[in-house]
Amino acid sequence: MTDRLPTNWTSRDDAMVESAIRRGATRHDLLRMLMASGVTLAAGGTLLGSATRAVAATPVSGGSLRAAGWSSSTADTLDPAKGSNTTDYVRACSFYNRLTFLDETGLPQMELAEAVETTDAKTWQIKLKSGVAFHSGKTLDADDVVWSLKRHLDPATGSKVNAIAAQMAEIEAVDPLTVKIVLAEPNADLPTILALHHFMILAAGTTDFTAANGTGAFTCEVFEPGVRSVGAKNPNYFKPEGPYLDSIEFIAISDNNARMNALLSGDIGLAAKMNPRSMRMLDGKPGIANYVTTAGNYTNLNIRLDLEPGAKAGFAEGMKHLINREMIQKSVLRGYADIGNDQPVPTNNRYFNTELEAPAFDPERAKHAFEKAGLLGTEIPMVASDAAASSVDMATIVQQAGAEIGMKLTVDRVPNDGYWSNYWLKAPVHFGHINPRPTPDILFSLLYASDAPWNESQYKSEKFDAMLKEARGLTDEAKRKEIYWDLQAMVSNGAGTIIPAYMGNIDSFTDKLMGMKDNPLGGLMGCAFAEYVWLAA
Amino acid sequence: MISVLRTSPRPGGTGPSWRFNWVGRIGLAMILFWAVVAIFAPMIAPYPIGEIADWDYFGPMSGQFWLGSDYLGRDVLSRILVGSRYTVGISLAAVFAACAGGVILGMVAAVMGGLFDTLLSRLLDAFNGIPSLLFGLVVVAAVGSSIPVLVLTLAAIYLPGAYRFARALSVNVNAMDFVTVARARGERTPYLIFREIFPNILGPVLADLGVRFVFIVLLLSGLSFLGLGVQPPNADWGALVRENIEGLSLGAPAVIFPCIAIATLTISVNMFIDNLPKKIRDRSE
Amino acid sequence: MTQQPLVSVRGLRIGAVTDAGRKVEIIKGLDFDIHPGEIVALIGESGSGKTTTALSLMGHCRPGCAITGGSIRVGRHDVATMSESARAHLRGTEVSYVPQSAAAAFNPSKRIMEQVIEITDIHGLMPQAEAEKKAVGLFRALALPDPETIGTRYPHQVSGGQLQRLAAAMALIGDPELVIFDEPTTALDVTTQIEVLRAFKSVMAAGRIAGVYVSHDLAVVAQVADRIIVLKGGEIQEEGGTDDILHRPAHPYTKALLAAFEPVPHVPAARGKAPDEAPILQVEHLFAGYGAVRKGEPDVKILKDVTFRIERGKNLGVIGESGSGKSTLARAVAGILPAYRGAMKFDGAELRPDLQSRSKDQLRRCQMVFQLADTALNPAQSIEAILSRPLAFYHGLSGRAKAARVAELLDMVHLPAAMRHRLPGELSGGQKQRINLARALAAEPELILCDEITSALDTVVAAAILDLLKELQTELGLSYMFISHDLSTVEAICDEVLVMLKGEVVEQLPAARMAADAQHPYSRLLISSVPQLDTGWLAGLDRTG
Amino acid sequence: MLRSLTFYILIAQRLGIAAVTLVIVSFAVFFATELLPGDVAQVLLGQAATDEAVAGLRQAMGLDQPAIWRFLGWMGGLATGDFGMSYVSNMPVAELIADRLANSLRLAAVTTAISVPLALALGIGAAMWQGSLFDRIVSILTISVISVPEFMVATLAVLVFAVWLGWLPALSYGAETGSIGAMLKAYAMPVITLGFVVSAQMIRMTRAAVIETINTPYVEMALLKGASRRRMVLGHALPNALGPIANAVALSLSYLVGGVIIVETIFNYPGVAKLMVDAVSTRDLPLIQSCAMIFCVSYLLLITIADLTAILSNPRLRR
Repeated sequence: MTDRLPTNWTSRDDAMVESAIRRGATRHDLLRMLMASGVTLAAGGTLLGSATRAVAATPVSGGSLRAAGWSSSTADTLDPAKGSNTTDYVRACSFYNRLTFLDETGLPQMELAEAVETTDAKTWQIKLKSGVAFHSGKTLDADDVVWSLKRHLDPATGSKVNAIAAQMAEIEAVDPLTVKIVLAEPNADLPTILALHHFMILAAGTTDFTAANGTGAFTCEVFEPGVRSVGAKNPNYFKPEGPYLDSIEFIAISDNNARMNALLSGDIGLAAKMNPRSMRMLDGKPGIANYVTTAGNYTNLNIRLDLEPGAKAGFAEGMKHLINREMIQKSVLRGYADIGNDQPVPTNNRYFNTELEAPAFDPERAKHAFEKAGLLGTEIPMVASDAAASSVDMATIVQQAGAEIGMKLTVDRVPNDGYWSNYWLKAPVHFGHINPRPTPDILFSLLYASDAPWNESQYKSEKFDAMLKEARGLTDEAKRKEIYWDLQAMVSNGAGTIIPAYMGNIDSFTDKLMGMKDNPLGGLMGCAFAEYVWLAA
Repeated sequence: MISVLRTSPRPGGTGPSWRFNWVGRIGLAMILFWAVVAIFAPMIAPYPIGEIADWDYFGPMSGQFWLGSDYLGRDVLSRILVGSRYTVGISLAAVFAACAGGVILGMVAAVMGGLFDTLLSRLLDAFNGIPSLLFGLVVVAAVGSSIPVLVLTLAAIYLPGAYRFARALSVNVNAMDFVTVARARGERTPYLIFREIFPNILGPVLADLGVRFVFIVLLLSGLSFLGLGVQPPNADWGALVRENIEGLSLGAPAVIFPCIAIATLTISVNMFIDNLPKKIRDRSE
Repeated sequence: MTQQPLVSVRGLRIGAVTDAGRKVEIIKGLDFDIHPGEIVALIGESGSGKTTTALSLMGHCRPGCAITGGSIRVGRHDVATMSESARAHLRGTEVSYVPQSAAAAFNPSKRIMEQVIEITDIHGLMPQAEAEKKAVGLFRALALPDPETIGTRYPHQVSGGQLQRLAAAMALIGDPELVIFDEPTTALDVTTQIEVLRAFKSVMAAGRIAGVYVSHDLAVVAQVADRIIVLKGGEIQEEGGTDDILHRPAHPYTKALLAAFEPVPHVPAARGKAPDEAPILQVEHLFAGYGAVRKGEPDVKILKDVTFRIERGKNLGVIGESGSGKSTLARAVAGILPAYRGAMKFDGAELRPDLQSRSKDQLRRCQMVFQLADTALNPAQSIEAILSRPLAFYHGLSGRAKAARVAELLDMVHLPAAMRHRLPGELSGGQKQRINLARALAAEPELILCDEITSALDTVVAAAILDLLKELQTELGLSYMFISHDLSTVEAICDEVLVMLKGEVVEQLPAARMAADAQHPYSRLLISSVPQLDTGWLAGLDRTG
Repeated sequence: MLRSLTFYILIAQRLGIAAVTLVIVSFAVFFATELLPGDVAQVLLGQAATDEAVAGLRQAMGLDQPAIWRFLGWMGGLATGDFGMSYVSNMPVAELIADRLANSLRLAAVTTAISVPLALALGIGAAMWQGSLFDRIVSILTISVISVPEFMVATLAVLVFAVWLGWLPALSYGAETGSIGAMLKAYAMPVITLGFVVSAQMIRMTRAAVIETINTPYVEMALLKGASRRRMVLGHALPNALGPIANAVALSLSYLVGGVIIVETIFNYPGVAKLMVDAVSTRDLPLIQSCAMIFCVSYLLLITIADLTAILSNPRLRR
């Protein structure tokens, strides 16, 4: 069976794999890049299908676009600190700006900042662009930046990046256009961190989030939580080149099929995150273009090493060999994914360890490991939920493989609702889903350090912690990469997190839509597409 | 015989007769067919239910996969056959639980009357006002999902309806003289409800049970949406439709056949009930 | 009557399909004629096919029935072979119908006038204003009160007797040649029946309209019919002029019908009474009613200050019209409807008003038998189960002893022992009433409260039940409290009679001398209203009566 | 028209019962929500919910007060017409609901306007020609519609009318609704789907109710007056079947407010059902309560209207 190619395996899958390798192989000196901010690097992303034409075409202004994401609710917010899904991020990117943003290769570029400078990676000077105005007409100054960053430290804000912001020990305005940030520990990744969607810059003292007062490319015309938001072109935008669209309307259609049908019937111009299975309908459809990227998010199977059965030596090893990665990649994700090697840095990240092999699918070896652990034949539930994308299907595949070697793994599907607070991180064997993060440091600190808030498998290693801290402060890129490669290997071998695949992202849109590019923060150009795309006449 | 119709509320008829017309027989035959399938499903299913037997998804009908393959490349025929166990079994259990609870409470309320009746009726009415979706969510969150929980949840959702129906019927029977005779004899409530009232509302209750069965089959598929469903890789028919719904645009048999299975079951239950011998149905008015 | 008959029926056969799918013939070849202006009575017991025959004259059969043979000529039409739409043209204009229960036959959601003149609208006979004028005229002719305005009311706003006359107006509005009266007075009280009969008779005579009068009551038929056809089992038993049938019956069945009318004088049980023996039932100042109870009194008060006693071995009759509270009295005594004031003593011991506080033995000793055997027997239980329950409940019998007692009880009410396997639905009305009685006997009671137990039965069957009651009394030394609206029944079985009006006892007198001794005007009215087997009775009644 | 006292008492009784039911439901919903694991602070923070972050947010939102006090506070506010503030979006609940409710009601109104007359006509027709070919076809169609899952009907409708034929928009909300024609077009798809779902039950119940009244003596009487089948059914049976029909219609329509979640999802229509689901998953108590109240009120309102229809159509009760 394995020698048979899936019928929907198209040439684009090979292209995707290639591109991932290319990106992984790209080497850059982070600090040098920082100093030379504003220098445009050659695009490393791969543009596929009809979207390729976008590269050559010259942008034209005008037109309005209605785009649809997949999740939206009354929790929708214009407060960037609270943003939790694509819809929030798309809105934030349209109405606000960050100090920095990430380009298609994952390098930080300057947005509201003129320059971000440091010598020791601990004390940072941020120079702001002058003459940037909020929609209200107020001019951006350092106080706005200080206020915008400091609010993440206040629990009452409910910020999603409270933990990341905590390292900013000192934030102060030096002069109206300069902000000084002192970190608790050196961290060379600060420019990348500041490119996170949550660190959008607001006018100081903003409390009303029923409308957005940002510096962004669009002004907020309509905001109905859970329904839609409409932005109109900001005539006073500080970037000379954008935006091209006259207006952008963003809605969410949670049902994949409905989203696809809305695109096919022309009710929307762009549908984000299509199910790979829909490609049979969308691929080659006249008037429709698809844009595929390796987004870097993944659904993983977590085995808590501090609880039974994960505490038994051999169980995690057995599971790593029991999970059929190829089948998950091909059957569940229909080829729109890269096979994962059980560590969180995805293939499109420049620190991806290309030499680390994914554990092979080997039921016999798994059986042996389970026997060693004394668990063969024990009934073990795997908690899965639609909240962790595709986890139920993955669990089914593991279960089936287990059944063949006499391992009674059962699928315990629980509701989406409350999954993250009730099962994730808590159940002995459960699935998780991690969204793309731009740096290995964020991923490892968040997920694998001994004190990591989301230590999914309760992996504890002092050596790991020490190496992570060392890398964080390093300004030597080669050395830093070496450490990250080692850390990836440590996690892959030692942690109980099985990462079978890095998922691809498919955005489908009318072939009139041009200018879409890759971004390490995920699909829709890391949610910032609105500012960069245009509609061909 | 005919003029008796005027004075007596119901003609007696002549003993139980189980004669159906052909529509009723077809309905019964289909129901029995699915019952047999449900019992022997694991023996006749060509593939294990969770096995991904094909790299292709939404495959067409073929010699290898009679009813095509599903979204993961699993055999649809096997999944429908095994799914019949869940759809038929759970729906039946739930409908019986709902009707048993509803009917007993309904009869007790009718016999006891007064405050008990008023309170129970109000309470169950209020329960009707709570969207079943919210109820489902609470149940899963509070006790998790398993087949018994599923059955009880479905039963709870349909209990107020069964209660209302049974109560209305029981109130009528309760007003009959033979119940008064029993009461005057000094009989207690359990005797009154089980021996005097129950046999006389059984017919319409059975008919009601059938209609509710159809709704439960459909609701079952809705609940799997909330995570309150049969655990994978097993799936009831409604869940099969839902998980393969994307195949609809491709005309995939994976979505069409589970629909046909649901339709054959529910339509045949309806045909059977609508054509029950008049003797049984007569009492339903 | 030598002219061409208005109606002539030849070889009429009507078949029916039972619930079980069996085909039966309910009318087995009838031949008869009706002449213009003549009123013919169809008489027979329930199931004799009299209503079916009458309805067939309009070409109508109830669902499940169909005309299977013969011809029915009405005027120039053969209704047996006509199309349904052609029959519709006939209905209301040439043949019209007065139903048994006008209360059920009037659409509750429409005003009376609209329904009365509907025939003129359906057939386009005359403009609405003219039709209403004509209807008012008919109301007047039928002696209805407020003829100008009664039409604006809804059916539930007028009395049963008035509705019955309104139904007649409805039938007459289209100037039919033939009117079918389907037991039009059966549901009415005797005093009302007189007025209705009188009204019918005068209108029919005035219009020279032919009529078919369906009834089971010979005395009523005697007042209105020119000719009588006696039906049984779908066949004509005897046919002849009213006088001939009443006075010179030829057929045994007709004779039995007439015999059931002969009053059988009650012979009081010859039984010595111990001087200090307590009455079996003693009721003093009893009040009872229905509805929500406020301040210890119910909303709807029915019984007011009722006092009486029944001596052991004696029978008390309770008579009165519908609404007089006689059934309520029985229910209050039985404890089904607890009295809210007053005292009762059973065999000298206090009888508490509600069931719950009576002892099982008290419950056993006083049994009640209901009017409608159909609803008094659980249709889902076999006769054996029905009779066994009191045996097990009161006497703890089981197994063979219980079975033997069931057989004995069936024998007591003259039913074959094999009947114990049947369901109530498979029994005739008379048989059901016997089972009903047997169930009461199973408790071995001392007092039986009989609530109109013969009212729903055919005359002959009712007479047999009365005989059975008497027989059982002699055998078992029972006492009966016998509730009825039918004076002759009460006369036949009771020692004393209680006359009730609006919840109160107006008079108590010995049954045997009722007609002679009654003092209260209401008692006298009641007694005089009972139809007699005499064609001249109605005409000879005192108009003011 | 002047009604007697008993009529007003009946109405007052119905309203009193409705009020009591509302209070019961409100309590039940409150306790149900409290039973749900996790609270709004945890949900808002999602994966970022560390203990300190949750505690801080709770305090900031006033969630550290005992639940019962928050509930009573909300009830108190409701008494003065204040629905409270949404925990999640920090907007007044009334404002959040207003638009959504208007959307839901608009959809419900269009569906009602089309499906009720259609269902009544089919149901009455089937009863009038009971046993005929028409009756059989209607019966089979209604059973089939009842038997097919709603999401199947909706998806199929989109596929056929929007994707393949391109006649109708796949999304109703935000589509061009300038003219009546455009509005009908925009609403066609959800209305078709909902119409299917609600009509089937109405047709069945209407048919049964009319047939039941056809078998009464007064309809037979009409037959014996020479009335046509049409007159018997429309003039005599129907007025008396209005009570049960109104009841069936009310029950079916009550589905249009709270039960349309699938249709709202597939057609991306912003109505109250979706709002409620959102509120439940974010544990936004004031919003959940308000939505539940709306469903309950609409349910009770419909049932009460049906009751009153039954009363008004019956002169015996009307007095």
